[in-house]
Amino acid sequence: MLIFEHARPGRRAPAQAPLQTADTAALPERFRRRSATGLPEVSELQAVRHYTRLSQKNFSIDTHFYPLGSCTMKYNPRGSNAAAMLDGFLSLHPHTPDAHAQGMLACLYELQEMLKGVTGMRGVSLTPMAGAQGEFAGVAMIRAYHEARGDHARTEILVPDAAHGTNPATATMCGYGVREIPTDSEGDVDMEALRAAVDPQTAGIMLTNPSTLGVFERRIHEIAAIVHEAGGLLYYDGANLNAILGKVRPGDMGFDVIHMNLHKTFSTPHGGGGPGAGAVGVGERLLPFMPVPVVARESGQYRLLTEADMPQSIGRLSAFMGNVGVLLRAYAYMRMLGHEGMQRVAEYATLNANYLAVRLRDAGFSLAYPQRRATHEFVVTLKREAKETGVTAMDYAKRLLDYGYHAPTTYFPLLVPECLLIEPTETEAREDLDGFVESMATIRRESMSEADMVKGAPYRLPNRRFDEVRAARELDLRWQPSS
Amino acid sequence: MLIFEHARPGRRAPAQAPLQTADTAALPERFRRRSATGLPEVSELQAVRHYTRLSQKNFSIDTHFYPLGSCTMKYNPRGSNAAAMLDGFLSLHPHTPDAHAQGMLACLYELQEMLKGVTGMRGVSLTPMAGAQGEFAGVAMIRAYHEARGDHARTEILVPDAAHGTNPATATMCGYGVREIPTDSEGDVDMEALRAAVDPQTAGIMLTNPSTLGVFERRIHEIAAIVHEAGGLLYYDGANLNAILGKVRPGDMGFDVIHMNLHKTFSTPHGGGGPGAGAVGVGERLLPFMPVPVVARESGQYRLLTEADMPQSIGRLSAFMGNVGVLLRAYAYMRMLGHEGMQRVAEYATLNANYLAVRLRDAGFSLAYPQRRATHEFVVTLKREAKETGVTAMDYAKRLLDYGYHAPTTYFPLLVPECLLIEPTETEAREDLDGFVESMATIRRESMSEADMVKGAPYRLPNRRFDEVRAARELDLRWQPSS
Amino acid sequence: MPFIPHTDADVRDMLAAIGVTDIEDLFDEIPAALRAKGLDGVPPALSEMETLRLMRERAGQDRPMLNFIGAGAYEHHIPAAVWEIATRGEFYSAYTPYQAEASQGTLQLIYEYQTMMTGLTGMEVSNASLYDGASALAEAVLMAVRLNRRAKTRKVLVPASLNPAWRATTHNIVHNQGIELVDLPCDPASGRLDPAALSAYAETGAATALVVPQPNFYGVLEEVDALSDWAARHGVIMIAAVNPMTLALLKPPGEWGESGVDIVVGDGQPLGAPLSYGGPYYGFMCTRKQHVRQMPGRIVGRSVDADGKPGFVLTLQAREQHIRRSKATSNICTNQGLVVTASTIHMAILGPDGLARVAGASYANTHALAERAAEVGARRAFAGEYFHEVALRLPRKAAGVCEAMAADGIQAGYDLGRVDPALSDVMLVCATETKTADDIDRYIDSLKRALKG
Amino acid sequence: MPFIPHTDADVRDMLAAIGVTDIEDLFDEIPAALRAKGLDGVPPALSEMETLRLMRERAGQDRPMLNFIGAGAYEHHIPAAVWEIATRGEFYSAYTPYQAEASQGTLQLIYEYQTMMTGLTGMEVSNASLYDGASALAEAVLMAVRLNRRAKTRKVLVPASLNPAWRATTHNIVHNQGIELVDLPCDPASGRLDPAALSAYAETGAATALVVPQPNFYGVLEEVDALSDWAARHGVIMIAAVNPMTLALLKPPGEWGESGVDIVVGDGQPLGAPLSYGGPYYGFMCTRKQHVRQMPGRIVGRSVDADGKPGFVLTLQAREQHIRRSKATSNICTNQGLVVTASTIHMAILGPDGLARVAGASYANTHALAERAAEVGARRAFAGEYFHEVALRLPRKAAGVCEAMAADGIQAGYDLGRVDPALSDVMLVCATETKTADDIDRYIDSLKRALKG
Repeated sequence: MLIFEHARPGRRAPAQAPLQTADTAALPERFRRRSATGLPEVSELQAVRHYTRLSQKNFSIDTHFYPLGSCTMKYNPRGSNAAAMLDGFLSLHPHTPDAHAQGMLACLYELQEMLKGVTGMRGVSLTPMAGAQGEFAGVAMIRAYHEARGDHARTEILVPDAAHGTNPATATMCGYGVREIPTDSEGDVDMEALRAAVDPQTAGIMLTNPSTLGVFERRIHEIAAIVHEAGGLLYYDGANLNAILGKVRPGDMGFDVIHMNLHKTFSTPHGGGGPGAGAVGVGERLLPFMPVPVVARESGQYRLLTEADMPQSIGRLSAFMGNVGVLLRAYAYMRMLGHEGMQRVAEYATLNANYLAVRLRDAGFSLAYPQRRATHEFVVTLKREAKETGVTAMDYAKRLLDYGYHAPTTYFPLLVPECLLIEPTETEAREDLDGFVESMATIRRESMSEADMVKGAPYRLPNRRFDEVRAARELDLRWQPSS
Repeated sequence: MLIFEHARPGRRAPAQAPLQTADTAALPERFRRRSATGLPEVSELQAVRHYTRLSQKNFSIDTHFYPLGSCTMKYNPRGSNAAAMLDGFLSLHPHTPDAHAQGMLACLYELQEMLKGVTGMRGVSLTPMAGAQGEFAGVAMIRAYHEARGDHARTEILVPDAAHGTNPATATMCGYGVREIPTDSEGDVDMEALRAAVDPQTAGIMLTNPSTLGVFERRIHEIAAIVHEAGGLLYYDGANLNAILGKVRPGDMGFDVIHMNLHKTFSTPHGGGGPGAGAVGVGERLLPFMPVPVVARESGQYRLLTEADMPQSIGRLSAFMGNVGVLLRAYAYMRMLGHEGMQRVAEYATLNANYLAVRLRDAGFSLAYPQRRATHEFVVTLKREAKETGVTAMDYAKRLLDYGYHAPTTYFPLLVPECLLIEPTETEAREDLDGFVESMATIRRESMSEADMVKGAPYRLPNRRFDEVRAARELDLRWQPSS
Repeated sequence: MPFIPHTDADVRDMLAAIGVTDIEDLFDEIPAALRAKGLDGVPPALSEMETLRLMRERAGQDRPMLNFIGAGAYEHHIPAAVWEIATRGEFYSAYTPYQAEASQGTLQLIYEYQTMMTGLTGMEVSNASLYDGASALAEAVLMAVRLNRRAKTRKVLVPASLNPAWRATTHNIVHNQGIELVDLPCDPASGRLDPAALSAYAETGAATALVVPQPNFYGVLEEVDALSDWAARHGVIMIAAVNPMTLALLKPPGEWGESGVDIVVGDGQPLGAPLSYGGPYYGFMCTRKQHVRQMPGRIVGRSVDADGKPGFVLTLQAREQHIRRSKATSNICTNQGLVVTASTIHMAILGPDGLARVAGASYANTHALAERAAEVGARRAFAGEYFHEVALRLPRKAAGVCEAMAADGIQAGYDLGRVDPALSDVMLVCATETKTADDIDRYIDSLKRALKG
Repeated sequence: MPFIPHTDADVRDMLAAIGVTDIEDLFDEIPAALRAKGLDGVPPALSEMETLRLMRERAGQDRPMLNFIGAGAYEHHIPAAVWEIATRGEFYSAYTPYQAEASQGTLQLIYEYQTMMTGLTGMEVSNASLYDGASALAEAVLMAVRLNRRAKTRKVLVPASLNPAWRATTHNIVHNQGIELVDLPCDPASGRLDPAALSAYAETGAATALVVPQPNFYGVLEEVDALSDWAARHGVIMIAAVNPMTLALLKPPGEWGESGVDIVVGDGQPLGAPLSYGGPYYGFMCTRKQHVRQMPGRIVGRSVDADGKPGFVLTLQAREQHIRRSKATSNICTNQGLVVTASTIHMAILGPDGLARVAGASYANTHALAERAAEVGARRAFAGEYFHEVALRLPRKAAGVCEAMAADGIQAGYDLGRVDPALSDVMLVCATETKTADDIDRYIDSLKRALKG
């Protein structure tokens, strides 16, 4: 039932609005609303009950193992939430003069410093509001850098074919053309192809390392050299930073700019699709170009740097400071992890991924890159299973839901057929990994004897499988009283 | 799965305890624990996931209509919770000197005053921690009153047979004998029997009005006169105060003492079985005997009255002030309702109950007292249905769960066979009452064609019906590693 | 109309269905003379916004202080997850789990709670909680009277080192049933129960029960093994009143002496309940399996359903007031469900090691504070071993010191003069794991000034 | 190891299963030269207790003020239920609802959100949200360029009365694609867009789009009907940038002029997001049904499952980056899910009447304040009708007045001199429903003193 179906004309939640109706008679007629807003008229209890019950229909980290590759679905500490929800933070207006926002600015400044420490970059700006905006900021800085040097010939960004879709989309948004670089059979960048692609038009390359194939790009230094020599810059997509936290720093690998998904590596909540935070880090060359505001510390006082302080900045990317509440959660998380904890993240994420990969392999599944170490995630290909039984990666994904596991990422990376990208994260216990393997093996057995049953999954959820093609064809995007 | 089954030796939630182990070597051997505590060794995520999932197995007001007679399961405003959970309240130590607890004491003092206003009593003490403790306080005050007057002959408390079990149990705890007074055919106290029972041994009478039969005792003034003339006092069990809030005040009916279930009438949460709060109100005669602490206001300052201030007090009933967090929630609720809102509680609770009673009657069910107005609740008897189909009140209750309704109270009051005591409360919408009637009618139909199916209910919950007799016979009251 | 969903149309239709014209008609059985004239003292409604603003002002009205008071309520860290989960609607707004099939969340949690409490105390069974520690002790005394049919009189021995509020509460609840609390003196040197005081009750049947607090109100550790053995030897029901947090390190009552105690009670507050000016906390009670049918309060048991699937139900309800009425073990119905919910989550998150660290840090901090305090002239009042509270004897009235230190934003301790004039120069101080070395420095600095002043 | 559940035994067994002896072996593909030497700048771990204490100190470090600043972020009451439900684990810790069957909670909620936003704006379709209002405007501009193939140049007209931070953000995001923002002057008397400025772009194809804020940055109401009709007449895509709270009383963009606007964007913050120093908020975007395939961001649709049972899915994903890569409508993947969750609950609880009362009270409070301010010498800077923000011209620099009033614990307003030196004596003031008559008195008293000073 939709919230609108609980509504009745004249029903209200009177405790939640001013008790008196104000006099607005002076508002001229031509500005006035005449039509209904269509908001539902329900009681407070009805709203509470409706949304409480709705929430129960979700899988979430707090209720299920969620091995969604490339998404780093690890435990979101409740302490981080409590810290960010303190009244003094929530009630702070974004235009509060710096002098009256020192407590907040101290947290943000220290967050910048910690992110510099873990990435090996020279400067950090916290303002991008999501990974994709961080990417945008990164490529926009690359462009600003070339333009500041009068180097207007560079029109192209190189992107490996295994990359997240955001990478080419970002390059386009920054006005660049995109050239794809193929991947070799071991999952690394094809060096010959790279060499052939690099030329004076190359503005830069966008790389994830470890790549979306779940392997570490071993020749990263060589790649850096090739691109740098051609005058291009290296962009690091931090989506997979969890895999190397404390082990390798993008700055040390030769990257010029990096974005970090704080909602992945630093465990701020995914919230059903956001808000994220996509802080960017830069090396020496790009320092002047960082998006504002940036927090500075000057003689013990904190202040926000703006365009006036950083005339070469690519400017602001939001009305204020970005997703501050998310930044506070990341700050709290990093303080709780601390120096040692931060190093253990990659260790245990990698241990879990390699263990799970080996166990699945032993259960008869094919790893996409069996000769490689898994990083924090790995790719299983069900090509053989699909051929033999007709049960596809999507069918496995749906049937896993019946067994109480959120599905891994399906059909990504694009270049591996019938694949599942699996990322267990460091916060899951071994026995939960074992349970997942068992369910995968069960589905495999089911596929042999009753493939149709598996293809009809899920069965134990509020809904059976949806027809997404039909959804896109017969668009129903809002409730209407007649519908 | 039990939390203990997620445990592994050495697993921890390290962020939640001191990071360093302290030196306790000086603690002598003979005081030291040698055995394990048996607490589970789980990660923070495991605990969060386990208890989040457990919570989803509960029915609650926030998820279901909960027409549990005599329990007043109305909406618990989230604003009351937010108010009571403010840091400044939560961190206040109970031994804080009065001068440093003025904000808290102001709330409690005003709560006392408001409760005096709605009950018509002269004094209020907030300290009893539940309805039953409020009852205890009330009867103990009656006893203290008689004893203070040197009247030691009174050994008996009168209790109608329809009363809550706490009433006779309380009388016993206060050292009194109990004499039951029968109910007449219209649900009122049998006046002849009352007159016959009253004598010089009568310490007092405990009454609920409206009674647990869901009807208002019309001759309450007469009853008061009879008991008072005999030198006894009148105790008002406030369990059903929701029915008359703003309409009749116990003080005006002639009661000498009253307890209020703040978790019913003033909508503090039931919390899966508590904490409640059972504030007591008293008339002139019992003022000196109230349990301490009581909040007083003296020249603009608040302070706690203790035994030193009230030498005739029955004393304290808990280590501190009682369930303060519950009191704060009741205070917030009363402020949000205000003068007008408080009057509407009984009106709409009564409207809902009478509407639901009439609709059920029209659907063919028998009301226990069809000739009477329902108050905030009413009794349906399924005696006829049980005889015809073998489907009992308990079967209806269990089958209702399948339809998403919490069961009404079953087999209480004891004197009505196969009964359901139904209390919809004022916060439920009409269509939810209609839905309940529909489900009752459906079960009735099911009973005729497939009685065994109904007797096997529920089917749609985490568990089928339990064998409670066996549970009491083969006691399993804690998990043990071997079990 | 706050929290009332009725529209005008609803009301009209509902009244028509009932067959009356006005809601007032529904009250026509109430004699007119009784009808309320109005509700004095209830102010006009506030919106939630106004209410929260008012409550924020009230909550912020008094200066927050660095708290070193214990004396029955203890400041501990509570993981943020604890109350976030406990206040989920499904726990917060559920009733007592009488309908087991619709209440497995609460029931399983209580079963886990019972398991944890028996583990901590070393006992065999636990109930689902009582109101608070003080009233739990009263219930334990009533239970002891039921258990000890051999006793000739209803005398219960309570040491002077018992929390005086607990003693008073117990007396207030039990005295109407002819039960007498007999005070046993405390050895003024050690701060412990004077064993000599027991000899008067050595005759079998002379006393019904003995209550032993551990640690006692002065923070001192009683010689529980000897006391327990004495009680067992003389047919006296042994009741332990303990702080459950300390049981992570201290010997559990189930292991005191040769055979353990009969009943353990205590206040669960240190295990996840905020100070909250005294409540809600919860009382716990554990006992031997053989005594379970005399134990008051709700109990959850594991059972199976019609399909043989395991699950949980309220059990042994035949002891309770709603079944046995005037013959029930107690008039209690409610337990402190929500606080127990929080506490169970708290214990699960802390685990054995976490709780041991909390206990250890509290022990170490209080000892560090006591040693530093001695250097500035506030020496221990009692020689007995202490755990995480310590009584400090001051060169001036404790009341004055507390007041002086309050001006520095410090709640210095509990003035024992409030309960015993002979101890008006003694202050009971507690430094839990929440206190840092800096906090203790601040305390000592302030104390030094206060002692000079 | 915070948040890592592995026991020593787990690690041992897992390493054995993998066939290595040490976790470090798992990193053997990383060239040794690259291995991090350490993590400078990351301090040692704190416990949650220490972290929360630190954060409480930080949150309490700056004096809380009575806030009269708006300028793009507005203080409103948020019902307590809103964030209590939004932070339930099932919403808080869920991912984007790609697996529809396991995400019906979030999906249905977004569908309800889309319905509410189309209702408020009077438009046909809504996406599932964008980052914030400013970046949503940038996306609207990009979308307008995709929609308006007739335009000869990529010129987008933006009035000087647009929030300057939104203008800057939009420029920063779109300029690399050769899109030019053309500034239209504001009539200094009325504070509204000067209609004369449009005439230069009347030729078809001269401008791609026109952005109209309502209310504008100065709180003034634009003549939206005329502007909308002008755009429709000249083949210019009309983009409305609105405060959604005000739409409870103001004419929705879908009804501006003859045919409504093409795209509506705004910041959802006033509908349930706390100020939180600027975020997270969310941007919303609504458009005509015919434009839906050019709209960026996630969209939820209603569909049926294999049993014909209705439910909800992400739809039209072919527009998005994970499918179309470099040809996507935007690089955006995330929406502001959690804030949208809160906002949807917020709107449901307030309902049409509640939101109208909030808007009405905000309107009335700001008007009351402006009238009182005029009496003490701070008169309106612009003659145009205003809603719940007002620009006051002061007899001295706004910066100084703000500073003086801050000493009284009042954030007096936004100093417009920060964005336009010509307005350095103008302060933008906002009094929402959160302000009482007493608050306004306090404001006026302080203002009076500040103006004398």
